[in-house]
This record gives sequence, structure tokens and C-alpha cells, in this order.
Amino acid sequence: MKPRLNVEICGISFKNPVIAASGTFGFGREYARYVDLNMLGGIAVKGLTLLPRKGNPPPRIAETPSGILNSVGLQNPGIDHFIEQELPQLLKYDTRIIVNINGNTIDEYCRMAEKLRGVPVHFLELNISCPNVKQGGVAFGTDPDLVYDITRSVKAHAGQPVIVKLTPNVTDIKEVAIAAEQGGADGISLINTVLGMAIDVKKRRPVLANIVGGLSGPAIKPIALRMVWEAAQVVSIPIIGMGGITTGEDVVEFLLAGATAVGVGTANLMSPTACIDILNQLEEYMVQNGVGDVKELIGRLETE
Amino acid sequence: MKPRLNVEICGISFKNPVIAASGTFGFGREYARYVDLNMLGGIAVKGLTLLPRKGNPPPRIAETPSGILNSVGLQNPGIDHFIEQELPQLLKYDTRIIVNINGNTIDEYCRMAEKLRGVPVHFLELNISCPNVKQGGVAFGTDPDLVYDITRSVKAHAGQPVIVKLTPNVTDIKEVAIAAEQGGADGISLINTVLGMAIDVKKRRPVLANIVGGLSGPAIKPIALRMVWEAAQVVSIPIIGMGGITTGEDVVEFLLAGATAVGVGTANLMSPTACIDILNQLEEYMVQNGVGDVKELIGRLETE
Amino acid sequence: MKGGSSEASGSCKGRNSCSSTVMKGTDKCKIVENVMIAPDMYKMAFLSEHIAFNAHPGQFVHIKVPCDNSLLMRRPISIHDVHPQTGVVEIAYKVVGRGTRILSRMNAGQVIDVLGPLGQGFTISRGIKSAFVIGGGCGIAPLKFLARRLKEEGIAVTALLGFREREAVYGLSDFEEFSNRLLVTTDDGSLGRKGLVTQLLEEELKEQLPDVMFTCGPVPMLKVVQRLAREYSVPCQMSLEERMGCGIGGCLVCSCAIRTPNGDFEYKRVCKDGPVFWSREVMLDEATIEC
Amino acid sequence: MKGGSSEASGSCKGRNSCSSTVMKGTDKCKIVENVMIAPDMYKMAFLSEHIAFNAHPGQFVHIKVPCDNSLLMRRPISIHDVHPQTGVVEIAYKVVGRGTRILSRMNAGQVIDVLGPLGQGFTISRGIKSAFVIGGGCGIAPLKFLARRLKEEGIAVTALLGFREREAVYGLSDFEEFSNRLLVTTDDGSLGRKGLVTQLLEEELKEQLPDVMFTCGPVPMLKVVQRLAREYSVPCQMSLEERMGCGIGGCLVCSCAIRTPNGDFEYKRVCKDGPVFWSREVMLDEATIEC
Ligand SMILES: Cc1cc2nc3c(=O)[nH]c(=O)nc-3n(C[C@H](O)[C@H](O)[C@H](O)COP(=O)(O)OP(=O)(O)OC[C@H]3O[C@@H](n4cnc5c(N)ncnc54)[C@H](O)[C@@H]3O)c2cc1C
Ligand SMILES: Cc1cc2nc3c(=O)[nH]c(=O)nc-3n(C[C@H](O)[C@H](O)[C@H](O)COP(=O)(O)OP(=O)(O)OC[C@H]3O[C@@H](n4cnc5c(N)ncnc54)[C@H](O)[C@@H]3O)c2cc1C
Ligand SMILES: Cc1cc2nc3c(=O)[nH]c(=O)nc-3n(C[C@H](O)[C@H](O)[C@H](O)COP(=O)(O)O)c2cc1C
Ligand SMILES: Cc1cc2nc3c(=O)[nH]c(=O)nc-3n(C[C@H](O)[C@H](O)[C@H](O)COP(=O)(O)O)c2cc1C
Ligand code: FES
Ligand code: FES
Repeated sequence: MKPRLNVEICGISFKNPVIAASGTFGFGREYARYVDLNMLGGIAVKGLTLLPRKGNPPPRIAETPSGILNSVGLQNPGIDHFIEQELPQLLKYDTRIIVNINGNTIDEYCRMAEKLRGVPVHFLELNISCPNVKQGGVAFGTDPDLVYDITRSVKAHAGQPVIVKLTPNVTDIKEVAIAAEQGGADGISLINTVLGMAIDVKKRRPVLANIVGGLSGPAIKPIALRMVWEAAQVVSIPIIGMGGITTGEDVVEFLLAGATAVGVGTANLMSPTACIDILNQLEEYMVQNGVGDVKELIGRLETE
Repeated sequence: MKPRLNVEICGISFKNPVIAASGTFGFGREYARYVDLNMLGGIAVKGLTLLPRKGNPPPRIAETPSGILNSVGLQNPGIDHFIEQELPQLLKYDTRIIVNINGNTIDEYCRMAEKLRGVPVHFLELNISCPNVKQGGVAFGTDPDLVYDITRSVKAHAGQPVIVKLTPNVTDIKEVAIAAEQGGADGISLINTVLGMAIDVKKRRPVLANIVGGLSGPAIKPIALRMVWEAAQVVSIPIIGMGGITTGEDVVEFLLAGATAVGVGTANLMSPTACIDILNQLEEYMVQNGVGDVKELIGRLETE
Repeated sequence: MKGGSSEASGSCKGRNSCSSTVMKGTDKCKIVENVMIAPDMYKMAFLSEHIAFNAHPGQFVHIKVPCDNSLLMRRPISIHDVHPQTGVVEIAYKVVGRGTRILSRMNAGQVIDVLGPLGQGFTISRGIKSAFVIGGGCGIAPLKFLARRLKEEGIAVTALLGFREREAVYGLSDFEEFSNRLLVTTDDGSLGRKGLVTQLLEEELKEQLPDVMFTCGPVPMLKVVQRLAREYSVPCQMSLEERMGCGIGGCLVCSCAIRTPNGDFEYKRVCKDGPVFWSREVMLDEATIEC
Repeated sequence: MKGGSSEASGSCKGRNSCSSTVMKGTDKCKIVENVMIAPDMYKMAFLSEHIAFNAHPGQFVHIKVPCDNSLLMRRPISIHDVHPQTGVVEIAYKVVGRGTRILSRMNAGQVIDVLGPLGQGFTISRGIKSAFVIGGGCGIAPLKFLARRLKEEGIAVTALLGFREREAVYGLSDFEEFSNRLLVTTDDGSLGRKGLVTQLLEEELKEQLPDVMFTCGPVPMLKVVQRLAREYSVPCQMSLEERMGCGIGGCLVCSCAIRTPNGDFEYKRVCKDGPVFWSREVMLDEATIEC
């Protein structure tokens, strides 16, 4: 018998727990010729800002052991362009659309939420953690009070359930997760990238033009898992877990730690079919281990 | 011509900048048949506590992509035993001895510092960051006020220069580095391990008996480098940089970022001759790149 | 007609019309040859009917580094040539780091994971009669396929190839076959003319102007070609390099600065909007990778 | 006499006196054979004079996983046998994960990075006349070298070997050669006696008591052997497994709980204080790895 893969977040059902993570899947367009987007649980689109952004100068990527550093710097065509030009093609697919929004001020987040009212997307994802934007970015996500404020404010303007995306660059992820929940978040996603740096010893310069960047990929999986597990101990809203997932077994780890769904990021850069490959491996694991329903895995880590 | 490798920390000269990192080199004894300990810049001994400690139950290690998680939990024979039984054999070697001390209270740190007064070791390393000890450990290293207090207190009792070892599990490493400097630290070392977790999907249990552990190895190198670079911007005391160093070029990265010396940890677990191999590669880099003196590299990252 | 297509290139009926969308993931391709052709320079041939049939000159493949899982990113390598009849695809690559070193140690019979063909290749406009093809060092790799295609189209090709020294020279017999004139320089004069290929190019431009120029090579070379193209008003296409992630346009890490009509610039994707661009649009001072 | 030594084993004059310190790092060892001997079970032979000459039964080697740099830790594998004359070292290992899978794909002629011999092997006390050697599954690997050594010492060996099923059986001819009696069980009775090797052991103990028992295998098996050793008052040594880091005693990750005379316990290092321990000291409930 085929195992059941569907999960539910805030009453909205997902075919399966595999979501393409923001910034690694564009607006789906480029991936559509490699994977049937209808097969995905959801797609988190590239981070959007109120106005178009050029992004950071190149180089924007550095390879590190089992990881990558990126400093794209939120290059995007702006929220209006997204709604008008990109969203229509995405809506042809039967999958959940998560719109990742980024502001320099609370007001900017709210205005983006307003613009998305009535637009047929399923979730807003508040990226309060992108480490590449000098103003705002990091500050929001590292201060529990600000996390509370921004969540509350955006909730007041949002037409869709709001997921708050947390940064791992904090002393205590539990505090921040609780702040998001108390601010009214419908869910949290974590982790965003870990601040890192790479140096070219020949040129004696940073590899990235931006000097620092965000670390992602398998290297950070242990950190991500620990944070998802910690957050799951203290909040009762659903968690979308991510950070270094490249296999079906990685997905199982995050579900056991307490995630209801997972994001796949860097793996999409390693292979355009990653999300589907991972989904197939997840099914295989379930069949081999007699797990009939993926929900049986969520939060079921035994620690005795 | 042979490049010059010696560096100086608090007026004490090191033959070269390569120090075996605490916890990965025992008390040197086991490594002595693989490497000539006289060739090392220094040895940071296994973390000591006032009384002997059993450590955590096994399994204590998990392998992760380009990293390892450990949860040794400070197994050690206690500071008295160290001074009486282990130190004498170490003192036969012409290298710098750094004694890594760990307390549950400020008082414990001070008492250990007292016990080491007049003992012929070169540095105390205050480990305020070990993530495996439930009491104390994490709390000290994540709160700048506590870091200031503990540094000041230990300085008042210490007969040797004091290096404060920082944890990466903080929102802002700069704040903590400044607190250590203001507390009177003679140097800082960073980073200790990053809190992480691994799950066995067959057993649906954490791999480590301790559930969480400390992530080390190449996976964390980008994080470590970024933190060393950030700290170097805000303090003027010397920095011992570490985290994922496995090659001579890795050492160069840390020196460029602002470290005066480096710690080699996990690499010792990969090969007992790692420190010497790395030292040879550092020399090779210097010869090939026309660097006559290793001090020419320290802090010389170009960011324009 | 632009070589390569930003949308599906699953089954192309002729070079100019790529329309039908075919789901095509990565290919597991068997290596048929992997040999050193100059110091640190290798030529590999592998089997992929899909790529051999659909590739355009200037496009590239994106190769997963085999064996070592600590290296996550694929390596972009230009298509050196294709043989649609046999399904053989050729690449020519230089060992510069860990990824290419591992690649160089693979043997015939082993399998590599290849994504492609990717990107926008060279545009061969109708009516073109003559072309200069200017390459430097490992930047010559994609130009063999281009020269062959130009010859098939009946376009007169002058190939100007620059190498560091005699030992570094490769592929000359290919260009003898596919170009009408072949001019070679080496920095030290150990083969052909001594000096830079761009010096030779300027002399040639003084003699005769081609309808179009195509170029690939190190950034300093590209800069001179770009200037000469402007000075002599010859349309010029250049192939760029940048560090890549996905290779298909999804992650925005492979940016190059491209002038916009309003005098500003925007970051385009080398992998998807390029790697070939019109030289007049490219802001080479922003380019970070020296081929 | 304890096999293996915690200090230098560079040049041992005879098995019992290992004194001179020789700096010896890791060995780059050429593989001479790597073949499947049962499903998922491989036997590899490689060249290392140092190991072949200095190893004691029960010691292990610590092997760097080749190719894949994302796997940092070496893999501990018992020494299956050594041939000091030719410098050949044998290991027998089961493919259980990524590291052993990569190892299984290596070919003769390729080179692996090996550290060893490591750990405290089996102790063969003077005056011993008879021994039981009890092994289960891949825990049988270190017992071939032991049995051969016991035979060389003139000790009467009864080998009791348990396998899951007929297909999983390997190495019987070795034990036919080196033991006086060879008793085999399979869980399903497809070869030898049906049942667990420990059932057979109990029957044998009822018949005759050996001077010593040596055992290696899965923890549940070890537990029964431990109990029987106590009940029948036979001294027993068992080889343990634990996840390892350095393999040489420096990192304290490979701990096993060992009873102390005062009724408490301490964590000892499997790599350095073991892997062989006296069964009466071992607290197997703390053991975490099922062979
Ligand atoms: C469109 C395109 C076509 C190319 N075609 C060829 C070709 O035909 N022949 C050839 O020899 N080389 C070609 N290159 C360059 C080739 O991709 C790099 O030399 C290769 O990726 C280096 O990998 P490495 O692991 O050996 O080096 P490392 O330095 O270890 O690589 C580290 C990282 O930097 C990236 N990187 C390093 N150099 C380059 C570079 N020049 N361009 C892009 N990324 C780089 C790698 O992808 C990797 O992520 C091409 C590059 C691009 C963008
Ligand atoms: C002293 C000693 C001797 C051994 N001798 C043999 C032998 O002769 N033949 C044989 O087949 N196996 C032996 N083993 C077990 C062998 O080390 C493991 O099967 C092997 O490390 C698994 O590696 P992997 O990458 O294939 O598996 P993975 O599961 O991918 O390994 C992941 C991690 O777990 C560790 N690990 C997994 N299983 C074990 C285990 N049972 N013991 C220790 N670490 C483990 C690995 O070292 C690695 O760090 C021995 C173990 C020890 C401690
Ligand atoms: C190239 C790249 C771009 C990213 N852009 C965004 C973004 O725009 N918004 C966002 O919230 N996260 C962004 N992320 C973070 C990912 O969504 C994800 O949280 C992180 O990479 C960890 O997951 P991974 O290890 O699977 O990549 C980006 C990551 C990468 C690698
Ligand atoms: C097995 C192990 C034990 C460690 N024990 C200690 C310790 O006792 N005291 C300490 O300050 N750091 C300890 N560390 C941290 C290391 O000294 C070092 O800071 C960290 O591992 C990062 O460096 P690396 O990536 O080179 O290992 C330990 C690390 C490992 C892997
Ligand atoms: S490499 Fe991802 S957009 Fe070009
Ligand atoms: S593995 Fe390091 S002490 Fe045993």
C-alpha cells in the first residue's frame, strides 16, 4: 500500500511535507522542465521586497566543506512584478504557494502583506533572518521583542496564515520561537542560513564580494535539527524544518525532531530534481520501515 | 630560505602558530608516538574540572557531513591528578602548555586558577563554552556580563596569562569578545563547538546518548572564520582561531582573518599526525607565496 | 536565431525551433575517453544522446563532482563538441582545483552525472558571411563546436588563438579543419606569433572587418576584444564565466552586470541569460572570475 | 602477557616485549585483494609490513574512508590475519553504511590510508591448555588470527561460530585448520546446528570447561557468554565495539563502562584500553553498538 504523505498546516493541506525552500527555486519557472511542480508539497518563492532589488555584486557563492555560502542579497523584481508577472504561471500548478517577504521596516512588511490580501497564495513567510541585508534583516530576527512586534503587526494586515522564518544566528532559538508564537504566528520555519565567511588564500581576499554570506547545505544540518527540536519543545504551532536536507532520511530526521513539513534548499542547486528524488526516498523509507502515514513520524523522536 | 613561523601571545613566544586544541589531544601522551611534540606551537590539554568527572554515557560521537558531533562531557581525572600525574611528562617537551579549565561556578574556576599558580604551564584557557555540561557551561559564555565577571575574577587569582574560550552559540560574538577583553583577558580563543544534533532514523532516537552535542570539523569552518574576523574587528588582544582547520591553507585563512595562532581539533581525530602535516603545508604555502614571516599574514585580509 | 533556448530543449526539430517541453533530469553518462591533451588540460568524451542532439555552440554542461560528497556544487564546463550520430559529447577542461582534479582521474567506463545542455549559446544570425573567432587558453574550449557550426553554415572563419606557451597548445588540428585562416600566438613566441592574441586581432581588424566576432577567454583578453569591437564597430559576442549554483537560472548566484538601455545596469544570470552575451552590454569590470 | 601494547609497538622482539618507541604515522597501503566472501561481507588484503609484523590477535586497524571527504572519521576494523613474511594484512568486514560501502568498491592496486595496529588484543596467558573461541556474525573476523595464534601456542581450540544462515557463513576452512573442534550454528538451521551459538556453548560447558574463553559478536550474544562465563567460572575475554574518533586514546569518545573494584564504574576507552576486556569487568548494558 502506498504510504500517506499528506500533512496539514493551519488547516491547509499539503500533498506531502516537501516544500522547495525560498531563494533556491526561483519562482518555480526554471524548475518546471525538470520536475512536475504538481508533485511538490509546496513552493516558497524567492524572497520579495517592496521595490525591486539589484542584489549584491558577484561573486555571490562560495563552496565550503559540505556547504555553500551565498550572498545573493535578495535580488528580486519587487512584489508588484511578482504578483502580475510571475504568480499567474505558478498558479497553474496544484501546490501550495508560500510567499517569502522581506522588509527593511515593519511598515514595509505590512504593506507587502496588504498587497497580497486577496491574492490566491496560501501562506506568507516573513523572512526576518536574511543575513545579507544590512538594515533590518538580522536585527529583526535576533531580538525576541522585535519578532513579537513584527509578527503581531503583519498578522493585523495579512489575508493569509503567517509563517515566521527564524534565523539560527541567535543564542536561544526557543526564546525567538516563543516570541513568534505569542505574536500570533501560524507557524514557524527554520533555519535560515548561518552567517559565515570564506577566504581566498591566493588573493588574500574574502571569496564573496559581500565578505560574509549565509551558510547552507548538509554542513548545517546538525545545527538545524537541534534548533527544530528545541523549538518543538516550546511551541505548539507547526514547524517547517530545513537546513541541509538532501535525502529522504534527512526529511525523516526533521519530522522526528518535530517538524510538520520540511524545506529543501541547497539540494535544488545540486540537482534540479532534488525535491522529487527526496520525496521518492521518503516514500521508500516509509515502505521499508512500515510507516503508513507520514504523520506518524512527526515529533516521534524517542529520547528515553 | 626557511620561512619564519614564530608568533607571540602576551609576550610568550610560540615556535609556530599551530596549537593542538583542547579535548582532541588528550594530555599529549597518546600522540607522542606519532608526532614529535617539540614541533608543536602549543598544546591545549583536555578540559579539566576541580574534581574528576566520569563524562557522558556512550555513544559520544556522531559523524555528520564534513563534521562530527561529540558529547564527551568533560571526562577528566581532575586538576590535582593532572598536575601530579600528567603534567610532568608533558613538561619534558619544549612547547607551550595551555591548561583548559572548566567550572560550574566562578569560584570553581578561581580555585583551579589558584591550584595552577606557580605550576610551570604557560596559559590558562577558560572554557566558558562547553555545551555538554548542564550547569554553568553554556550560560557563562553566552552572557557578556557573566563573561566579564568570570574573566575579572579568574584574572585576580591566576598566575598565568588567561585566554577566554568563546562559544559560537551566541547572537553577537563581538559583544562577548569585548566583554572578555574588558574583563582583563590576555587573549581569546574561538570557536568552541556549535550545538547540534543527529538522529538515527532506523531507531528513531538521537545518535548521541546526550541527545545534543558539539559540532566541529570542516563543516563549521565558515562560521568560525566569520566569528574570528568579527572579533578581530573589535578587540586588540590576540586571538587563537579554530574551527575546522585541516590544512595549511585553512591556517592561512584564520591568520588573515585576524588570528595570531590557531587551534587544530577534529583534524587530530582524522589523523594523529594532523598538526605536523598542517604545519608542513603552512610552510609550503609560505614558500610558494613568498611569505617570509608568518606574522605578515595576521589580520592582512584585504576587503577593498 | 539564438543558439540554445531558455525554455525546453527536449526535442528540437532543427536548430532554430526548440519548443516542446520534455521532462529531462540529469543524465548518468558513461565516459568513453578522458585524456590529457596539454599540461593540466584534459579532454573527456562521454555518452549522452540528449546533449549531443540538442546542444548549441556556446552552451555548457553542469557536472556533478564524482566521489567526494563534501563538494556540493556542480562544475560548469562548456561543450567542446558533439557527435549527434554517436551520442558522444566532448568537453575540454583545465585542472584548477579539487573538482576538476577528481574529474581528471575518472576512467573510461565510469559514469558521471551531467545536466545540460544549458544556457544561451552563440547567436549565428542569418546573412553572416565572415566571422572572427578569438580564444585564449582554456577559453578556446567552446570555440571548436562553434567553428565547426560556422563552417557548416558556410561562414568564413578566421580563428585567432592565444596560448601561454607551446606546451599549452591544444586543438589546433580542429581549427585547421574548421577555419579558413588559423592564427596562433604564444606569450613567449614558442609557437606562432609572439605576443598576445589581441595584438594580432587589432592588426587583422586593420586589414579587414568581419561581420561578427565571437570570443571566450580570460577577462583581460575579453576587455581588449570588447574595446576593439567598439572601436571597429564589429558586433561581438563573448562567453562569460561566473561561479555557479543551480546552473538553470533558479538561484541567482551567477550574476554578471549587464548595461540597461537607461544607462543603469542589472544583474543577469550567466547560467541562463548567458553565458554568451553581446559584448557591448557587458560590464567587464564587474567580472570576478579570471578564466 | 597482554597482546598489543599501549605504548610503542614499532619494533617488537617477540610477541611479549614491545618497548622501543618508533615514530610511525599512518600507512599508505596498497590493496592486493578485495573480494566478496558472503553477501555484504568482504575480505580485503593490503600490504603493510609494519602492521603485519607488529599486530596481535584482537587488535584493529583504523582506516580512512577513501574518496569521500565528507566522511571525516576513520573506520575501525579488526585484524583478520597477518602474514609477516609477505607484509600482507587481512581484514574481513561487512558493508553496513557509507564508509564500508566505499571500501568495498576499492580495487587491487589502489591505496588506502591505515593506522595501526591499535588497541589491546587478546591476552594469552602462560599455562593455558584449552580455549573456547566463540564468535557471532561479523564478530568472527578477529578470531581467525586468534585461533591461528592459539594453535601455534599449542593450545587446544574449540571454535563455536554462529551465523544467521548458510549464505552468511564465511571463514570455516580457516577454523577447520586452526581449531581442534569446529562447531557451527545457524539461526535457521541451514548449516550446522539450528539455533544460537550460545545454546551450543552452554551444552559444551556442561561437558568440559576450558581454561579460557575468547568472544566477539553482537551484544546480545556477548551478554549470554558473559553470564555463562560467570556461572561456569571460566575466565573470558570479549572484544567490544564503540563508535570511534581518534582510535589512539586521545579524544575519549569511544567509552565503555568498566566496573571498578569499589563497586562503581568508570568509562574506559575501547580503542586504547580495549577493544578486548575481561568479561567480568564489562557492563554490557551500557554498550550501544550492536555488531
Ligand atoms: C559557463 C562556463 C563554462 C566553462 N567552461 C569551461 C571549459 O570548457 N573548460 C574549463 O577548463 N573550464 C571551464 N569553466 C571553468 C570551470 O567551471 C572551473 O574551472 C571549475 O568549476 C573549477 O572547479 P574546481 O573544483 O576544479 O576548482 P575550485 O577552485 O576548487 O572550485 C571552487 C568553486 O569555485 C567555482 N569556480 C572556480 N573557478 C571557476 C570558474 N572559472 N568559473 C566558474 N566557477 C568557478 C567552482 O565551480 C567551485 O564552486 C567554465 C565556467 C563557466 C561558468
Ligand atoms: C574495535 C572495532 C573493530 C571492528 N572490527 C570490525 C570487523 O572486523 N569487521 C566489521 O565488519 N566491522 C568491524 N567493526 C565495525 C565497523 O567499524 C563498522 O561497521 C563501520 O565503522 C561502519 O562504518 P560505515 O561507514 O559503513 O557505517 P555508518 O553507519 O555509515 O557509520 C557511521 C558512523 O558510525 C560508526 N559506526 C557504525 N557502526 C559501528 C560499529 N559497529 N562500531 C563502531 N563504529 C561504528 C562509524 O565509524 C561512523 O563513524 C569494528 C568496530 C570496532 C570498534
Ligand atoms: C542561494 C540561496 C538563496 C536564498 N534566498 C532566500 C530568500 O530569499 N529568503 C529566505 O527566506 N531564505 C533564503 N535562503 C535560505 C533557504 O531558504 C534555507 O532556509 C537555507 O538555505 C537552509 O536550507 P538548505 O540547507 O536546505 O539550503 C536562501 C538560500 C540559498 C542557498
Ligand atoms: C572530542 C572533542 C572534545 C573536546 N573537548 C574540549 C574541551 O574539553 N575543552 C574545550 O575547551 N574544548 C573542547 N573541544 C572543542 C575543541 O577544542 C575546538 O574548540 C572545536 O572542536 C573546534 O575546532 P575543530 O573544528 O578543529 O575541532 C572538544 C572538541 C572535540 C571534537
Ligand atoms: S547558477 Fe543558479 S541562477 Fe545561475
Ligand atoms: S577513539 Fe579517541 S579515545 Fe578512543
